[in-house]
Amino acid sequence: MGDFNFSYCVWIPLIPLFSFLILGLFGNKFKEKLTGILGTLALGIIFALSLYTAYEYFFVHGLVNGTYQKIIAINVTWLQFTDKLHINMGVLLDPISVMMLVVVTTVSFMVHLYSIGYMKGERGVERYFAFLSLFTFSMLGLVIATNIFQMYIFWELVGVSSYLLIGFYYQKPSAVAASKKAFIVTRFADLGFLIGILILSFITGTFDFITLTDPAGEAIHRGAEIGFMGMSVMTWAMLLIFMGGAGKSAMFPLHIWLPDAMEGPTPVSALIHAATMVVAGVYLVARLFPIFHFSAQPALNIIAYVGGFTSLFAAVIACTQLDIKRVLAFSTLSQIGYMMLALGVSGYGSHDGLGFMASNFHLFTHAMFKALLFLGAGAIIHAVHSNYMNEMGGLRKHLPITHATFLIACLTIAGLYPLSGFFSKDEILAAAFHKDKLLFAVEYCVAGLTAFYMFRLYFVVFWGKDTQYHHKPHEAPFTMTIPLMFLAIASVFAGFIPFSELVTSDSIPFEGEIDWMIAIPSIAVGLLGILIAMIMYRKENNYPARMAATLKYLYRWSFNKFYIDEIYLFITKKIIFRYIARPVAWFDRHMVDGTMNGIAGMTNVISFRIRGLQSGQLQKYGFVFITGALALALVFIYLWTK
Amino acid sequence: MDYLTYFIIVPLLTVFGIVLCKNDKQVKWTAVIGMSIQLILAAALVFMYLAERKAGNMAEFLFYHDYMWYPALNIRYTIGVDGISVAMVALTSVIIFTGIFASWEVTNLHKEFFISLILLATGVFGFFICVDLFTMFLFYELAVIPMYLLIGIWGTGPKEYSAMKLTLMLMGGSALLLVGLIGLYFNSAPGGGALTFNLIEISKVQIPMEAQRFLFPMTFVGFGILGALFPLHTWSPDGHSSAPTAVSMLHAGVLLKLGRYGAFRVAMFLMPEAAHELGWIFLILTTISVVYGAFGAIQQKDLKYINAYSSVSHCGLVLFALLMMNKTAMDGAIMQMVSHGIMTALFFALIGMIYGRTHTRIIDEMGGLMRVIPFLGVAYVIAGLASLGLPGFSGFVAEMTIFVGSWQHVDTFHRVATIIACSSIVITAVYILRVIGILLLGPVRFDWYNQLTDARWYEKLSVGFLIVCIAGIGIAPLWLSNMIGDSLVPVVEKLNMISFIR
Amino acid sequence: MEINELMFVIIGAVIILFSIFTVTSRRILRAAAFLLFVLVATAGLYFWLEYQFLAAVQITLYAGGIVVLIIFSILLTSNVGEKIDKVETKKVIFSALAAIAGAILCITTILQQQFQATDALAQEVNMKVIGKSLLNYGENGYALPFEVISVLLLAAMVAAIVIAKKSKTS
Amino acid sequence: MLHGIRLEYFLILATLMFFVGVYGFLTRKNLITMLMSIELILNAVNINFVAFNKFLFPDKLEGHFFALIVIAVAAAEAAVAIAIIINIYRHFSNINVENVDEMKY
Repeated sequence: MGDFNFSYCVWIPLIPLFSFLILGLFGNKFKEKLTGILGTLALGIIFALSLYTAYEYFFVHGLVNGTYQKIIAINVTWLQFTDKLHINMGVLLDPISVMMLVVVTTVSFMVHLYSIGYMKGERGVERYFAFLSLFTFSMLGLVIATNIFQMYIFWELVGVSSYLLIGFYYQKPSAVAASKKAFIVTRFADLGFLIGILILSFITGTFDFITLTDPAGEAIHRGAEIGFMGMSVMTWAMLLIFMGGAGKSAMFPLHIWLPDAMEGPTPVSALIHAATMVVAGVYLVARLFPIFHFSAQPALNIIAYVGGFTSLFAAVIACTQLDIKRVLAFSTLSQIGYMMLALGVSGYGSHDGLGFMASNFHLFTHAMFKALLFLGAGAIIHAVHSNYMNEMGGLRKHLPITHATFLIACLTIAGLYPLSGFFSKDEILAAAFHKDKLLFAVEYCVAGLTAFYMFRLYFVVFWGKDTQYHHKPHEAPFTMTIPLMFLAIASVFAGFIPFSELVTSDSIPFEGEIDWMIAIPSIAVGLLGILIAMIMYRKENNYPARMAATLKYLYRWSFNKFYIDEIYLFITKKIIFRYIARPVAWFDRHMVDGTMNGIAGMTNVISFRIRGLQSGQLQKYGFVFITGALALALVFIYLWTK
Repeated sequence: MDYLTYFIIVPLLTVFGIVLCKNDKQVKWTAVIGMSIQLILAAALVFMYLAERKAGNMAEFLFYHDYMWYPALNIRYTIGVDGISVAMVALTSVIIFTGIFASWEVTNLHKEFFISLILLATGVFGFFICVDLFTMFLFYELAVIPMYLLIGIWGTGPKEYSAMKLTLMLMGGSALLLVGLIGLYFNSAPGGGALTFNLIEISKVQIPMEAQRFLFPMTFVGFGILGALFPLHTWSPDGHSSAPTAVSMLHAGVLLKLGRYGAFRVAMFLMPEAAHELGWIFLILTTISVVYGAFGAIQQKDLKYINAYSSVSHCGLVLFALLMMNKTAMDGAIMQMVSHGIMTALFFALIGMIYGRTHTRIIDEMGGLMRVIPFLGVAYVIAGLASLGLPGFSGFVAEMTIFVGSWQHVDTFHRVATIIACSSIVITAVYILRVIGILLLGPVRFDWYNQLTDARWYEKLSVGFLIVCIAGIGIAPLWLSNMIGDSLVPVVEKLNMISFIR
Repeated sequence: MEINELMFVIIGAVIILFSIFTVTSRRILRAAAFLLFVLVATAGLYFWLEYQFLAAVQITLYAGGIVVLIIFSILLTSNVGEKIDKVETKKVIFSALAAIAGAILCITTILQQQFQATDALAQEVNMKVIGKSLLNYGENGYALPFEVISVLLLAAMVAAIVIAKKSKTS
Repeated sequence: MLHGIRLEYFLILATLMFFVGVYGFLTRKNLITMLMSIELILNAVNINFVAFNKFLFPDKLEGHFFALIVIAVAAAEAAVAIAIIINIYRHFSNINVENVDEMKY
């Protein structure tokens, strides 16, 4: 490690925090424009700082003896639990955290910039920017966490910022419901996370990431021999932790909150629900990857299958949705499934760790192109004031820049050479191929489906029928188009970043290459998807209707998202609310409190009964007195003599 | 005059000052001045305490003074504080200070109201600084009795019923408690010698096991009733919902803690063997109350009921952690007391302010308040988030310390209990968000809401101060944790010494 | 049997008999007369015990004062010729049982007790001794009870007047 | 042994008188006859005092004076009782004890 001092990195999360405090406390006194500029300025600064850090880390100081060092730039004790267990607050720099720093600040900066135009004239812009800053702060804190508890803390904070931002239009009941749902579902997952942390910390005696993930250290191997219900305790702990990650990353079956979360403003969806927060689960698994690999292999397999299933499941649903943001949401699910799968199939060490690298690579490229897609969708919604693609069509003439960038994003996600999506997806497929052929096959299908639904969206919105709009759609202002263009450029060229030389499972760079035997069929599948979409949706025709009629049940189930929401509703509303909470409330009021009132009532009744003795009749009193006195005399003189 | 006695003298002088006042304004300002002095005293106490500890004074109780006041029974006015009582005193002074502002709009009998309120606070302060069990009990009663008047006279709804219920149940607790304390007194000198009520001296003797089996449940349940121990908590929802704002604040914020503090300081500290032997029964009860309170809160319609049940849940966690009997969990328990005290006071203050505007506390009859009273709305959201354990607020710190501490027990029983208790964080989120969703968010429900005014300066002061306290602890918890933790060392040593012997 | 013993037996018999008559007679004025006999017989007992002063007080205060008071009040409140209603049998039985049981208990106790008579010389009880004792506050002095009882009597007098007085409103 | 009459005889006499009085107190409805029963009881007690004094402590006068004071108290009591009875009579037009139950519960 060089003698370079990275401690300035502490300002990367702190600047957005100050921005949050200033905007949150005094924002309503500022002019609307000023709030946006302030927020964006703060983000600009940390964007630059992050890039600088990345440069210093990856190219100047990070690589020592062929290994990227884990650098703890700053670390202070925040709370002491026991002698060994304490929460620290600090900054940990290693390849994945630096990469995430770049991702988060880039997307966040773009979204801030974009929001100045998008949110113009809305009520509560200062609140919006304050929340965005809060989110950025929390996400950065999560990324640079030095220990698992710090991560949990910021994990919760990103959850709450997501809640606040989804519920930004708080007068809209659907937004309120969606925000609530998002928070509670992720909270439920976090319960697993928390218990996982408890188990893990108890076994290993530390929260610290570096100690935990050191493959040569002893912490990682503890607990592997203690079994519990067929799996080692460590596996259970890691599974529970993954449950937290699955909640945040919306893996099946905890994915239900993400489509609803699209009720938030579109830039928020781009930032939180596409590029950054939802990949926190992936980041978590990547962060703890050595433990998963060395002591919890079954958990890793489960992750792979959950990821694979989610990617397929979400891709199927995405093919039928009409709300463009929901299509993108399911697409996000599908892509995160990819990343999870990649981690699940990955091994440890240079080439074996291909999946690990591919996952992070895909995380990076996905952040760029998915943010681009969402921001593009935002520009479309901004122009036509609707979320539904059946109310759109022929927009390519009205929104040229949006059209161009959107097309680039679609091509990228479809995985066409030489766009960035191709490279990362190819690595994932290669990793899956070596590990599990079934998953590999699934991913091929998903690749085709992805291309299909993305181009379905593209053709319906930008081509298709020529819709008559109430007022002519106009291109977005430059604050919105600049981020679009920037991200489009990033999407195109991000693939050429030599990721295998930067982010690897054991921090030792290796030479990555493209396996054309896998890549060419995948491109072909992608092209096939695009072709089908083009046939079906380029011009208005009856193919889609016929398709839907042919695949009647599949279509209906897919359109209704396989009724998962309904199942959840049934469980929460019917079972928990009706059969637990209400009986508890009743029990408390009537049984427990009834007992108390009953005791009081009984006292009352008894006193009512025995008051008859107080008849007021002097002679009765006299009689009782005399007999009582006699009885006492008898007792104390004759019976009770010691 | 020793420093701690000021905590009793200042409120009494304030009461005296209020008696002399001529109009409402004077009454309020006298109360404000008195309680501000109290707050400053408490802050100074914290600093003095920390300085003293830093200087290496390792006595169990600092600022210790001892005066005889009833020689025949060796009852003494013995005062002293350790880290735990300092935290409690600070908590009380914060809440009574903000409580004064929260009751700015009391409509009738100002003088009597503030006199009762401050008398109540006097009792609480006295309780926390006392080391002599009898004097402690005296102050305990002083804290309970004005409650009856405060709820019965200035309350809302079925106030006579609630006040009577509350007082009777607490008196029932007192009866058990008195038996327990006297039992301790008569067992305080097993080897002969002078009987004593002094906590420190009793803690040094070994109370016979047969006596402990009898006295531990007495004292624990006696204090537990005041601490809303399931299933003896039902006075709390009724009492809270009828009580005026400041009383709810003090009650949930401090009086519940008083019960927990007593259960800890008297029952567990003095009778560790019985705590080990009988702890599991109470652990089951508290585990139930944690989850049960949370589920109970989901279905309630009245804001105060929701909060009362939430208190049952959160306070259940305090006893739960205390019964875990290790340093980390107990540390968390005390922090949870402080945290929940401030948080729930904030809640009740806000509920009082909202009630003052909408004249209802039934959530179904309100909606969209965020738009019309943003300050209170935001404050309510913050209180809610703090309550569901968001990092950055005090609740998180306390809960996590409790969970980590509880997890240090290896056996299945404690593990299962901990997991059940953990699950309350999800249920808490459900009811908190439900309330926020119905109450604050959504479209403005009635047109006349638009005429509502947002918080006035005194309301802002009260609410803002509490929020600053919550966030302060939540962001920088280490000093509090250490202050409490140091004082827990002798307790934990005593508890664990027993477990080694057995 | 000596004359003295005979006297005691006669007086005792009178007391018991007339006591019973007092509590059972259904004519109230007659009951009062029987009470008078009992009280006078008691005075006789005091004479027999050579407490002449006490006997005199008994006759003047009890027989002369209280009984007259009682008779006056009977005349004021009752129809003299009329008989009192018969008492319910249940009440009679229970009361009699209680009384008899009590009497048996007490008498058994008395008989079991060994009383130790002293040989101390009997003090002469004449007016001089009584007067000195009543006003003496030293040993064998009863000045305090005397004062107390006088205050009590005063209070009772005032109370009797206040209670029996017709209130203005009625 | 006063002329062969023992203390016990006095005590038994007083006991019988006492319980006759008690019987009267419990059975009589008329307040005045109840008052008379009470006089019997007091008298029985007086006899006890005097007898104890005479037989056990002939050199002292405690019992004697106590009896004296009891007589005075009885007089005072009778005066007040009769005042009350007259008041009751004004109120109910009779002096039946069963009417006087205002003090119940």
